[in-house]
Amino acid sequence: CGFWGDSEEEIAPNSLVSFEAEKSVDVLWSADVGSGLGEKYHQFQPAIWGDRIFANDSNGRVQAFSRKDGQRLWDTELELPASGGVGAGYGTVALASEVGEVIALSDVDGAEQWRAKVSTEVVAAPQINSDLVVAQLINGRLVAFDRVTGERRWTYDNLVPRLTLRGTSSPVVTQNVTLAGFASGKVVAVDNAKGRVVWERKAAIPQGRSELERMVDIDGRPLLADGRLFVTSYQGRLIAMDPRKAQILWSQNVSSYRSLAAGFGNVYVSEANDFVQAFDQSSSASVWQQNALENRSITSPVALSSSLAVADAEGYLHFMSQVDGHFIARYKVDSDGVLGDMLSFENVLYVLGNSGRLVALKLK
Amino acid sequence: EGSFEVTDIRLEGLQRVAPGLVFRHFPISNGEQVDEQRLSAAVRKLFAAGYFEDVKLARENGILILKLRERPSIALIRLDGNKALKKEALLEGLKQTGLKEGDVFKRATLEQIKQDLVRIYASQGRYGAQVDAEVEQLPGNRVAVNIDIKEGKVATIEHINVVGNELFDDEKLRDLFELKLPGFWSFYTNDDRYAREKLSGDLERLRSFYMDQGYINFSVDSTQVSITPDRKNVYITVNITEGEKFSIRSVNLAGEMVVPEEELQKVLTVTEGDTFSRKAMVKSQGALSRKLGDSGYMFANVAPSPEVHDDNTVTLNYFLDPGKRTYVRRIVIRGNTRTADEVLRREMRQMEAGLASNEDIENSKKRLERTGYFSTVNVETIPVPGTSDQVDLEYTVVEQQSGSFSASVGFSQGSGLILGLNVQQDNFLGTGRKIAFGISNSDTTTEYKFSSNDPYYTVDGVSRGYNVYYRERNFDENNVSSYETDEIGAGVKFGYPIDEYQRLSFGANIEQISLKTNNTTPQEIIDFIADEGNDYLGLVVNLGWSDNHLNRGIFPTNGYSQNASLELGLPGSDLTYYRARYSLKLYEPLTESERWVAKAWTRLGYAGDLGSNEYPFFKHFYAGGLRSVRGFESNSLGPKDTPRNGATADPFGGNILLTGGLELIFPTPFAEGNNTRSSLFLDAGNVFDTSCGATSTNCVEGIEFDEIRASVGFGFSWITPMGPLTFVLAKPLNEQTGDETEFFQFALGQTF
Amino acid sequence: CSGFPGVYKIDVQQGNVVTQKMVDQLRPGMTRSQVRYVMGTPLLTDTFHEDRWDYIYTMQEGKGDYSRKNLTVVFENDTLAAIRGDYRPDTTN
Amino acid sequence: CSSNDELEIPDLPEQEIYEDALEALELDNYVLAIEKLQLLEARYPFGRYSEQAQLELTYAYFKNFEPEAARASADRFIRLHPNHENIDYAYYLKGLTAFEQDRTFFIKYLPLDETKRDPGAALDGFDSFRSLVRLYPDSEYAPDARKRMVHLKNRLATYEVHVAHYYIQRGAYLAAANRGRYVIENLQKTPAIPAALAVMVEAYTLLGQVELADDAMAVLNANYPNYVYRPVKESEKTLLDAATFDLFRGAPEAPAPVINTLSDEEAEEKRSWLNRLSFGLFGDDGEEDAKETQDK
Repeated sequence: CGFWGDSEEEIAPNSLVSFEAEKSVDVLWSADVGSGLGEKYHQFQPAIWGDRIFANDSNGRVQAFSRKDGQRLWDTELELPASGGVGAGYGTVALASEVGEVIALSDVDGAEQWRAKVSTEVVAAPQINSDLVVAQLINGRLVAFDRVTGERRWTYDNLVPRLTLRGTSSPVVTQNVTLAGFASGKVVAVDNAKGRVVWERKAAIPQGRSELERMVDIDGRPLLADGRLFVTSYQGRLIAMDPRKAQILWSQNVSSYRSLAAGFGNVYVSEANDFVQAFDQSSSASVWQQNALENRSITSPVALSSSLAVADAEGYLHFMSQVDGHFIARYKVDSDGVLGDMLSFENVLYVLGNSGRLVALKLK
Repeated sequence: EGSFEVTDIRLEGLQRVAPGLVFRHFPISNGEQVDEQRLSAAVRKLFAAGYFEDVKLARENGILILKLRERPSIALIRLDGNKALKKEALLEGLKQTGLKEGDVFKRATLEQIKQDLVRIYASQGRYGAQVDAEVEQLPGNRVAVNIDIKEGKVATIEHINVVGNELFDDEKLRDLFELKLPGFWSFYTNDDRYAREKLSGDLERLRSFYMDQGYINFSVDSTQVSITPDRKNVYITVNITEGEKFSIRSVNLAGEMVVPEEELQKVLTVTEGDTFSRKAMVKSQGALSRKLGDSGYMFANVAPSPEVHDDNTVTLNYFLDPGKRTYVRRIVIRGNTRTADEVLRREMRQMEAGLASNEDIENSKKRLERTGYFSTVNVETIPVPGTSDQVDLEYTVVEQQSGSFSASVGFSQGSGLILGLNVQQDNFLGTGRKIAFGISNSDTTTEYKFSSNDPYYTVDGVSRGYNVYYRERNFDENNVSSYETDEIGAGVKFGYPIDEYQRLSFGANIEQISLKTNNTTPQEIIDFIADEGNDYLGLVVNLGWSDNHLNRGIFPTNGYSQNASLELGLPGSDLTYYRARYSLKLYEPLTESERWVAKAWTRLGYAGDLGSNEYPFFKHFYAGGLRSVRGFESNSLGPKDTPRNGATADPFGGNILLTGGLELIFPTPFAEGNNTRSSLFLDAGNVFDTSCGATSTNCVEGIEFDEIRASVGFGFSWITPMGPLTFVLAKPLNEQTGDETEFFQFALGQTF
Repeated sequence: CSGFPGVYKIDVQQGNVVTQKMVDQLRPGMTRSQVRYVMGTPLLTDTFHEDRWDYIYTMQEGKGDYSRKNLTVVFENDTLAAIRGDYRPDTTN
Repeated sequence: CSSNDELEIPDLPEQEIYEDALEALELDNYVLAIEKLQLLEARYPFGRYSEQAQLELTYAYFKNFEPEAARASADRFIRLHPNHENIDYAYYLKGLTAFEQDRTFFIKYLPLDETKRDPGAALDGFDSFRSLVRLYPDSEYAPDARKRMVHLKNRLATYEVHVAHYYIQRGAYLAAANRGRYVIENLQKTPAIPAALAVMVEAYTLLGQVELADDAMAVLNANYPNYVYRPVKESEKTLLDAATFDLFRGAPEAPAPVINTLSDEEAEEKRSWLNRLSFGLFGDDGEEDAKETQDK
């Protein structure tokens, strides 16, 4: 064992599997989004609204690009430690900082509209609907601001355990209800008018003795698909619910801290041990499982036309067939690796890599 | 079957468990009437003891047969893959949960082993550890448990984020934390490893940081600790509200004033208008309860309750509940296996069967430390059970070598056989008496000396001491003007305290000195002998005053000590003279822990004749050397004599001594305990002569400040079983031609 | 001359401090624990005199003067029977 | 760097390990004996020899100057085998360890008067010996235990009297009386009893408690008729005494008798000629310099 700290044997990531590519990747454009994501495990995700895509780096620099050709439209330097990604919608782009501030910019020219204080750090991207900007704080609090004036409308508090998994799930803000998953393993629906609880469900029950064994964070973003609400939790379960009657339809024992994707009637999960698994949305049966990416710390899955894409810590994009999960393409997109969730919109995949490069690509 | 009488019990199937053990858990013995119900209860009890996998019962009319199948016991626990945590540590951890080699093996223990080990690793910050274990059969119904461990990486702290701080930036607040971001030293200090206790300690430090600067309403709203999925990095977020800065509107005392209020007010260090500080508030609270303790209220309770007003000011109320007057029943002294009890008890200011007083108890501890016989002294107040107003005191001491012992036998062509035995014991045989005797014989000196001092000739601390010596010295060798003396003398000395810190002393010596010269004896001495002859008998009186406020006998870190003395050659003696000396040592601690201390010292001397004869040169002051201006050879500074017959000029000393210095004492690296001392020093000084002999050539009358020599350097002193060992590395600053300097100086026997 | 002139001697205090207020609270028939509650635990309880507690107070000042006060409390079958010594309970109030 | 492929300790039968241990004990090779006995305890915790092995282990620790380990192993034996036939030996060993713990090599050969110093760990020895004597009065170790208890008790009693004498000299007479009372009430049947009574008499007299003093004197005379009571308090030394080396002071009437612990009851010793000459430094200073007779 070396003198400079004990060299425990790292749990090595699986090596890349060779396969016969069926599709190839066509990069439409790429742009530089400032000085990258830093090493503070930032899960920055770009946001799309209309034909624009917005992204930020870890020093608070927010930029807007045209979705078509990646041309930079505006660039605002906020000079503050950004801790979460950017949310966009209805003319507003919202960003949160490490020192407990939520900043709203106009999505036209990036000018600052308002700025509001919150009680602690925000690491998830604020979500926006026509009249609210909703931010989820790391201490289990939801805060809703008036989208235009920034005035605080309501807050909801959910008690979270002392030790949680790093990262917070972004809430799903519909027109009149906000659905949010918390580090306590609970899913909550809150009405957008007053912030009162509509319903609350336990997605996972903590087990074991130590604080580590009892973590049941919901860190991935809940997924609304075909009238069902899918929620995953770490060391917990994947559950499917009826969002109106708050009834749990089915559940599968799967541990994941990633967001979900859906397609071909399946719901796709990136598990904690980096397996990728597909479950039938209605019957909950496990359709297929892809284990070749074990220990490569993969990102949330994203459906792209007929394929399912995940990226990993070494910066490889892996495309799998949504039918049976076999590999159909692979492409190295960012040598610093990818951590944040990716976006797919109109058959174009947008990836913001840790080096700060935003890439738009298609499969042919 | 009803009940039957058991005539004998037979055990079958025993391999390793001792029969005695079976009978202890099987509550049936020969000659007892037993029935079905009692038998099954007994079997259940034996089974519950856990030594047997299966217990069957059979009966041959009176004889009871126990068919036993022993559970395997764990012969060996093999661990593999443990690098960071050694096998012993892990086995010890398992033992805590009752699992060790030789125990009985149960299926559940396997699962328990895995969980215990994972928890042990988690407590070391290795949250990613994975453990699996399986069982291997061994002959003789024993099993070995093989455990395979993947330790994974230690979770380091990636990010400490303080939210809500406007007045101080994150950087400043993070410095307060013991938990640190991975820094250069982190691999060594492990300060970047997350531990919940450390975090609560850090929050406490953060709270006192603000509360000590006036922010009474400061609060830590919430903290979040989160860990990355790969369990390698920990993120800590602390959310605070700073609140406003408060100042003190007024301070008042309430409750039973058993001590006059003005006296209590004097002790307070918080005053109106100060910025509020919790530390100051607590300090004054301590001062108040100590003051009450000084007048017998040892169990007094002082409760501070700050009253916050909305004009950013605070009224500080102290509620005093003195409780009952307390008395000391017994004073127990522990640890003095060599020093007699009386030697410690006589230093005590607190009496048994009397009112308890904090001040006296604390002062007694200081006086014990001041004796220098003990390396550490601790005192504990123990309430006497069954009473609410009596305590016992327990003083625990750790004895240390006080004094020195050196013996040397050698031979050098210069001075022939060298024999030296010098013993100086401050606590001779633990009687508290100081004994010193020395026998040394070389051709430059032959000396027999004996001195003793009993610090407690009377119970109040009047000391009485004697000394007697016979000395023949030839000063040729050791760089002083060369002449020879034969001296013989004896004397007595008394000292007595005039208050807690000051002592007066007076003594009388009868001295007979005769001088011999040789061809290199300098002119001054020849002239002196011409005027005064070379044989002197005299009665010399020594008057002294000492004022000692040091906090420790050896290696003090606080306080000062000064003493002045006057030596008089009384009229009627052959040589009449006076020799006055003054010395001062001042220690000022720089840190609360008193490990960094600034020291200033000075040693002054002035001497002269009393009319009828010249001041005796052999009573001159000298300077230079370990206890004077370091970096210069001992006694080498000051005027030189006028050599004869081509000899070189030697230092002649002078009747004015002017030395002093400054020191910075710092904690010795890599050494705990208080038996070492290192310091950086600046020394300065010299000796001068008010009157030079008519024929002297290199002697200048009066003090010349540009003659003052100075040096800087590093000194180290260590209390060894043989006595204090001191060495010094010194660099003279303004040496002049003819100065004899020494870069390295060493001595056994004195500390500085 | 008394020892050494001008020698600093420490004060030597022995025994319980007794105040008139305490003595006034004493009533005959009190139990031992009641007396102890009022007067405090006695420092002088002689082995051969089970039924007697002495609240003696002496102070030998370093400067020379010496003062001594004593209150003897006598019990009969464990209840306060008599008080002797330098204090008189003023039970008028 | 920790090579944890330790050599696999061969699986020796119980009998062999125990014999090796006994052999090591014979050769006074206590380190080896300890190793073997520990191995035996780990491998065969409930074996035939396990109880006896634990006793031998305690003995080996004691001989190997490991007082803590010896005490712990003796305690474990007493807890595990309450009705073992030579459990008295365990108590005895525990007492011996504590008794010897403080008498380091260096101190044994210094003319230090034990009764004036901290008894230290010897006190813990006292409790073990007492339980040995109480539980197993006819054990073969009881006589020696009793003797050591007496020695310890006498030493404690003499220590108390020394302290009382100091407090008389210091003028803290109530403290001296209470120290005397402590001996009477807690350390009965020791040779220091008369001296303790004498101290109480003197202290009560100096406290002006004439009645208490007379009663104490009555008890003293009744129980120790030929004990000559002499006050300890020396008159204050004066400047004159100091200057003339005490020669003209007239020896203070012979100080209260020396308490000899194990020797006869009331030996008396004047300040020896050598002591006076060496100004109280060498030889017997006549104060209660109890001789400590050779330990049988």
